[in-house]
Amino acid sequence: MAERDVVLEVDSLVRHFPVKGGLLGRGRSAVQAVDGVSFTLGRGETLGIVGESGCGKSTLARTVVGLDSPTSGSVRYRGTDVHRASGRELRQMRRSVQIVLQDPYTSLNPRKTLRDLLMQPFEIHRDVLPRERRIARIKELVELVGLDPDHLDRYPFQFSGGQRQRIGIARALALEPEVVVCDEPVSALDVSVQAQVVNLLRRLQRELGLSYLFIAHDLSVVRHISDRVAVMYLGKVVELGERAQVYDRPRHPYTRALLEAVPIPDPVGRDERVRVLLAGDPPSPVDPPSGCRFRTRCPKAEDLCAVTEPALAVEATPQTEAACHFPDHTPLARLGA
Amino acid sequence: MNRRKRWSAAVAGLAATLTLAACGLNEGNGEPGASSSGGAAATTLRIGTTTDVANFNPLQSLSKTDNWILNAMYPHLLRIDADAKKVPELAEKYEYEDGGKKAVFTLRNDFVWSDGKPVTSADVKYSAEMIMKYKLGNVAAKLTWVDAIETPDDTTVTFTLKQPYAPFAEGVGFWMSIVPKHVFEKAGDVSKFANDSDWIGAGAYILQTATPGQRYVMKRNDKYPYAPEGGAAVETVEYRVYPDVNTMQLALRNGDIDLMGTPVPASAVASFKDDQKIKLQEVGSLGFAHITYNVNNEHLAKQKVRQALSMVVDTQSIIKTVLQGEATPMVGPISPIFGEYDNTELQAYAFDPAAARKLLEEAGYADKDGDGKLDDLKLEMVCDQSNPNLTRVAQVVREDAAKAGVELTASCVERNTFLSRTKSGDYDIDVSQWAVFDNPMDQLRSTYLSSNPGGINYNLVKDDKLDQLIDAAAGTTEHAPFVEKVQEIDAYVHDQALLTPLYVEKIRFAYDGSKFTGFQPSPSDLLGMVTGYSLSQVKPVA
Amino acid sequence: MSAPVLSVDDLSVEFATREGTVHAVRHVGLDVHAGRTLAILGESGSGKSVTAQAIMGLLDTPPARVSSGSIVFEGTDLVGASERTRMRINGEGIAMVFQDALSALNPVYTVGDQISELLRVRRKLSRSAARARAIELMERVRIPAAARRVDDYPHQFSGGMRQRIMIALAVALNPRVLIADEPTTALDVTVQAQIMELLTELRRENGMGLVLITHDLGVVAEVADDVVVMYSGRIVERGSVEELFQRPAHPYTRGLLRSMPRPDREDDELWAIPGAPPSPLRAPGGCAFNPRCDAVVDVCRTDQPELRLIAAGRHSACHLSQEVFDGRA
Amino acid sequence: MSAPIPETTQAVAVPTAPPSRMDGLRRFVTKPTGALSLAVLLLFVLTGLFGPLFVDRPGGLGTDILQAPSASHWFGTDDLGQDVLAQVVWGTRVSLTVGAAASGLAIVIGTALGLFGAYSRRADAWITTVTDLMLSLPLLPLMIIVTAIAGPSIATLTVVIGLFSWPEVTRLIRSNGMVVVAMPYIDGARALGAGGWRIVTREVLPAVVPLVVVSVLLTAARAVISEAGLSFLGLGDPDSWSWGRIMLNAQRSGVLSTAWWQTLFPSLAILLLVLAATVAGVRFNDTRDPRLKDR
Amino acid sequence: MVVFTVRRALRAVLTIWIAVTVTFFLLRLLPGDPTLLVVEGDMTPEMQQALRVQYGLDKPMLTQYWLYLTELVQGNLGTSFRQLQPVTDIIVARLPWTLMLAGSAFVLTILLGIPLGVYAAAHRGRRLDRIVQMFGITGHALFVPSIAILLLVVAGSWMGWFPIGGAIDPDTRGLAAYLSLFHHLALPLFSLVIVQLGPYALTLRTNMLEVLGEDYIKSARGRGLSSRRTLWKHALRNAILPALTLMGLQLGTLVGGAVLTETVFAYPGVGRLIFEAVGQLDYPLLQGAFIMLAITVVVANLITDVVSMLLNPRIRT
Repeated sequence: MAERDVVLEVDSLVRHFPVKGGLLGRGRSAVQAVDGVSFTLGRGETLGIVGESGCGKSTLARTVVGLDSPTSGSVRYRGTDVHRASGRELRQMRRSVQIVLQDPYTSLNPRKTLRDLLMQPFEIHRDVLPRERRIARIKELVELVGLDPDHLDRYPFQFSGGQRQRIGIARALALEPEVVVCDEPVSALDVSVQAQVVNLLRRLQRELGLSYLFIAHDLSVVRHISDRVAVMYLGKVVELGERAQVYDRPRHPYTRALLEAVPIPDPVGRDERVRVLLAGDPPSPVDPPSGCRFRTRCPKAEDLCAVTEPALAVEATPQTEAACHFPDHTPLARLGA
Repeated sequence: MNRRKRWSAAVAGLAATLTLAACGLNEGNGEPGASSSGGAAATTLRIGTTTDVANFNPLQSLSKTDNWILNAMYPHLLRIDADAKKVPELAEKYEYEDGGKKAVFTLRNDFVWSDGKPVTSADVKYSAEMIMKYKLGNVAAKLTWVDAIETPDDTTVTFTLKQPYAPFAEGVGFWMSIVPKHVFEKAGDVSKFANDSDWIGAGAYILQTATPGQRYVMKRNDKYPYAPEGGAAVETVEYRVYPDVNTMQLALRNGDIDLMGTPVPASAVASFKDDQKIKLQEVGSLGFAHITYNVNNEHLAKQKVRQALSMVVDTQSIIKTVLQGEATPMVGPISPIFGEYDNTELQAYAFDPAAARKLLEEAGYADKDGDGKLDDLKLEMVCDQSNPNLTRVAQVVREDAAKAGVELTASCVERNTFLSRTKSGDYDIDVSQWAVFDNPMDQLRSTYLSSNPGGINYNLVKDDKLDQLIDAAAGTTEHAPFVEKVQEIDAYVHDQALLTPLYVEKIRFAYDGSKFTGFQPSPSDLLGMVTGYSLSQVKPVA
Repeated sequence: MSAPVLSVDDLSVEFATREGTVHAVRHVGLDVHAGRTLAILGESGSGKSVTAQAIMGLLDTPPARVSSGSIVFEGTDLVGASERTRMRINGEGIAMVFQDALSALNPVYTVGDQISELLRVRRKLSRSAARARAIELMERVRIPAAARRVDDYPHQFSGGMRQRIMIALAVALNPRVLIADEPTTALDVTVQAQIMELLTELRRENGMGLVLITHDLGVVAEVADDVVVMYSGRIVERGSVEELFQRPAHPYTRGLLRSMPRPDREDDELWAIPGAPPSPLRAPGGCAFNPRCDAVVDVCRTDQPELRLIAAGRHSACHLSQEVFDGRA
Repeated sequence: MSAPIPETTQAVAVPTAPPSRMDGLRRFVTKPTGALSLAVLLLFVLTGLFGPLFVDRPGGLGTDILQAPSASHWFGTDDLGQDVLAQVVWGTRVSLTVGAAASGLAIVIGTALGLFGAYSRRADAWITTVTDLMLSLPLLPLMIIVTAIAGPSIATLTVVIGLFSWPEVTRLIRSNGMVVVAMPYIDGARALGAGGWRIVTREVLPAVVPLVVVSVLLTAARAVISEAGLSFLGLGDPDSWSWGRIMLNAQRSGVLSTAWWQTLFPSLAILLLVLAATVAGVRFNDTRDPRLKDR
Repeated sequence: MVVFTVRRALRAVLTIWIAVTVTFFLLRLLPGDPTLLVVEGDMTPEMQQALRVQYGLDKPMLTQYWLYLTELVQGNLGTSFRQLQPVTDIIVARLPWTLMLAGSAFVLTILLGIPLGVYAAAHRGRRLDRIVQMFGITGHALFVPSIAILLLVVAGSWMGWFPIGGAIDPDTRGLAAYLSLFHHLALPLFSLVIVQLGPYALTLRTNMLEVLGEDYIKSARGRGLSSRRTLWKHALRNAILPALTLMGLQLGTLVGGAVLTETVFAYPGVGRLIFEAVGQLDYPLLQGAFIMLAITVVVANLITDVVSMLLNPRIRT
């Protein structure tokens, strides 16, 4: 691969939420939602981020687009620190990094028509497009995402879930961003509709050269859309690499367990499938285990894991990096596949 | 703690709280009526009153309830009978000596303080001297000319006067409460003596317990000389506080009380007429309702302003409506009750707001900002909330005054507050009712004499000419010239418009006639049915 | 195959709403056999949960109403059965595991209270015996330190543990049929696998009939023996799991299978079913799937296809079911 | 004695259906109680506006004293011979004025604070604390004290009632504003770069406007009750007729038990007006709350 | 749990402090400085000054405030302008009556409201439910004095069922005293309960309906627990919490209602005291009465909170 054109750089990002408690309501402890995450995103590339609930992937998404501010670390869009930017830089950044939210049923103001919703970006950024050209642009956008331009005066509730997610995508694209963060964009949709939206996102990426940060808990969808995949566990990235590597030769025991847990929609040979089931639920991010955070559920954990935290060496190279003292190197066995 | 325990703990806590709140029920109320139930004699008479006792010191008390309770407890030299005649109480008789310069009271020897000590001339002397010393109450005005008080023996008191004054003995005899010297003496400065517990009295009833806001319980004094053979039938007199006249009326109908201490408001008289068991007792009036102007107010100092205000008071309509016609109009400060003293030639200020406004404009008031009100002429009118008739009058006068461009505010306040405000001169206009004037001379002296010590000169008037007229009249012993002089003062005060008389009310008291009979009412709303003498004569209906 | 424990026939449920009557479930029939897992596969609004609630008698009536059909459990028709009968069969005959265990457990009672209440009321156990049995049940569903955690409240457990407690409650009275309504949808994938395994294990151990309601083809493929596919309130296809996945006989089933991204494969473009599932209020005429169908013919827009037998143990409600089944359409 | 906003309005779901105003209004009016309450409200407003043009201002001394209701005096007369109907009609104006003005004041303060609290976490801590404090205090005694000192007048009553009525509004607007602020579409607007002012005024406020309408009605209803209470305690404007004052007059003149018409008719007026406003508020709230459709 | 209680208690203290501070400054900053009223009319400037010194009115306002606070902490609320007695004594003599009236109203409302609300929710749409709904909405429109006068005139006067005025027949002892107490309490109590009950029952009904739609109710029924059991055990316990919180918040209103009720029934509580103090323009007494009522309400609120907490494991743990 030629020199990567890095558009987004996340460096040692930390986001802790103070926990209410104590006599005066002052927090002594904190939810360590995101705890030292680093990665880069190249132009036209999709980085998939997977993990279970509470692993911090949504906080990461919100922090990247500026909906949340980091406790430490930085997010840089083409060299500009997203959270330190102000004035012109900030506006530019806002335009260039957009988000598609999870739930299309609640992420659109029910009181606004499709026209209002799509007009909103231009009202906030008045300098992007002169007033008289906005309607034409809105119609373009509507067609781009496969909606009917005659429906501009409809309210969100008059659209189906899939259509609403298309509206959300159109809105994110209105300001011609370079990076789109997709925060679980299909998980609220019906199974039969998910594929439409995934296909749309892929088409738009091809046509517009977008970079995606694609966040999901559904490993199948992530595999389908991503170039590279990061696996998060309790606020940390435990494995990061090219998707084929991650999916077929997972190194981290967590990645492995995660992949083995996913049911395969094919009954043939199901009784012969081997899977190592993890015990219990992920621990609370308020008080994560010492050393390696996964050690409490890890089948391979040893004393070392409780003491030393394994580091993840992140390099922009197409290989897998796993934060584990005892990484695996065998391919994932998938009988019946 | 498990769930069940928590529940039961919560319930138990709640129950405990409620029990605690209800604990000590009726404790500290003194001896209950039941404990002294001496058979049929254990009769309780319950009287409704609107206000609490503000002051238990009879030498300086003001409110009605104070008077009712304290007058029954502390004897007076004379009392007033149903025909407004002074008759003996503590004093057997009195006579003037030395051309009227000496008033000699002979006391009965059978009045005894409730601690067993006899009531003697020393108590009378002490009471009078304390009033003079500390200028207490309106009695102080009646004692102004006293030079010396002597007590030749235990049953004789001699007041030596600087000048002869005909109404002296009646005034002092009727008004002055006699307090036990041996009790009050210990307090030192009697003007500061609260006298709010362990009462020692010699009247018909002695106060036992006081629960402010609720009730005052008095017990029969078995040694009261005027009680009928075998003692008063009513053993316990209980005043219950009903701050609202409606609840008091309902309580009477309901049988919660047996007598309303305050007169029935004119508007409610009709409603009692249908009630079989409720009896209405009409008594004569020794007082009258009036509007008084505080001349210390820069506006009210002007005669024209006062006259103009008199012209916005529609007394005829007020009598017709508010009093339902049950009252007599009057002109000038002398009530028609006093017959010949009333100057019948006086013409009332006619009700005419337009003319009143003209008069005010003559006095220099103008409506420059065109809001219909004369500029700067704002006055506060105080009245007693517990008198339903007068609160309504105040409202009517307020509206009529507005027609003449005068902005009046009506502050109808709780009775004790009203009394303390008028007493301290903290008002502009005062709408009130005199309860008792036993003679015109005392009235004029009490109300208009500028030198009046501790008196009831609510106008706060200091008018040399008026002083001279009053003094001259007081010194006049011959009847005809005396009447003439009183009439002259009547006319002068009327012309000065120091007060606007409203009416002489027909007073009616309501009581449960199915239970009690034998009241010995006295004229006036202050004395009415509840003098110690009257209560001691009450009998239960068999 | 033995006689079914639970047999639903021609069940229709409608809801009265302000906008009109909604036919949430129409003419649904299914059999549950002891020791087997029946999966009801469908998307939101397909009527699968309403069917489950109708079986349990948990629908709010009104607005809901069972307008036709029967639900026969061991010879007793539960439609129109008395509250007594219902309460006798619920829990002991048929039990249910809900999707969101947090909201399905009473927040103000400890989990021990909730389990032992059931045992005391239904099994007349003493307080201490019920508690001991509650701990046993919690251990059975593999809750660590059950004896200690029996006095904890639902909110003190993690999602997976709560679902285990929900299952413990459901199996406390050894029901003959266990209905699991999307039991793992709210859970993470690693926990999901544990719960599915637990359910399967319990089914095997107790010989229960398990009814698994889900929208997840993967889960169906992993655990079901028989599958019914529901779309817009109707059963569109029925068959054993292997056959149904191998040879779908309804274009909807086929589309679903094709559009699933798989974790073990990489595809460039997914197959997509166009459009969206119809609202239960405005189902299209004819076959409800016709606007989205890739094999649609004229008759689909006018006539409602019946659920027909197309091969041994295979039913499909499509005018072209045979063609689809044979791969010709 | 302020009535609480019925609980039904507190758990308002953000409607997923569109806020088609005409639709809501139509549904509102087609409900019999909704239409009836509106009609009653309208009747009172008309009486307040035009009644005094037809009925003389009660005042002075009449000749018919304490007359029971009759053809010449529909509501009877009081102890001054004044027509109680005239007093009630003139009192309508004051009750409506104070109710509307005080509720307006409370709404403005309450909505502003509520929205501010809903949006700004930092401000919220203070706003909730103060609101809860205010709510938990016995406000009637406080209003009594303040009115007594400030000197009773319509302006005093309005300001006092208004200033002590906003916490209910704040609580309502805040709790619902919080729901709206937590909605992902607010994040959507923020991600587009919308500022706080824009979000509050363009996204949150429109969402709570129906609630503000409900709140206006309910707050006004409570204000009318408060005004009547203060007037009944003798703290009303002595220059204006008010329903509470009519009852106070009946009490002061000692005719409570006999002249029942003097307390009955103002009581009925209070009951009807407040009931109409409350019902209108509750019904209006119901029509826009989709969850209540089937109840 | 302890932390919760302590935090609530601190908050209660804060509430009281704010109430005290607000009234203190409100009374002194409003036009018509009430402290001037203590100085009687015709006094020389020297005497006025002496009085001002005596009452501490010559000091800067913040000093006065500090003095007031320190005295307050020691239970001293100053001296009544009119009655010349310590305000605390006057109020303490009246407070138990108000506590009993408002407290019984609170308890009775809950005791009656629970079955009404539960029953209405369980039988949604039936007659009793409709009555509860109507009553619930009408409750907001009831003017306490109207109800009180109605009860006073009809039940007290026309029918003569209840005594009028006062709180107890002073001559009764033991059981008779309790009976007399409740006999006197009945009418004021009912006029408060009538106003409060409907809205409370309606609130509970609404909460019950919400709870009855919850999965855990369905789940309980799915386990074969009877409807009665699910209703009274599983649903009620959850529905009562928000209703209790609301009742706590309504305590201030309840006390406001007590002021009006006591006025009409001549009940010797703090409410009537306030009415009298308004007539007397007795500001220290008014201020003291308000502060005492505020303290009462805040403490009652605290108790309600703690009870809620005991009933709600989610707060407790």
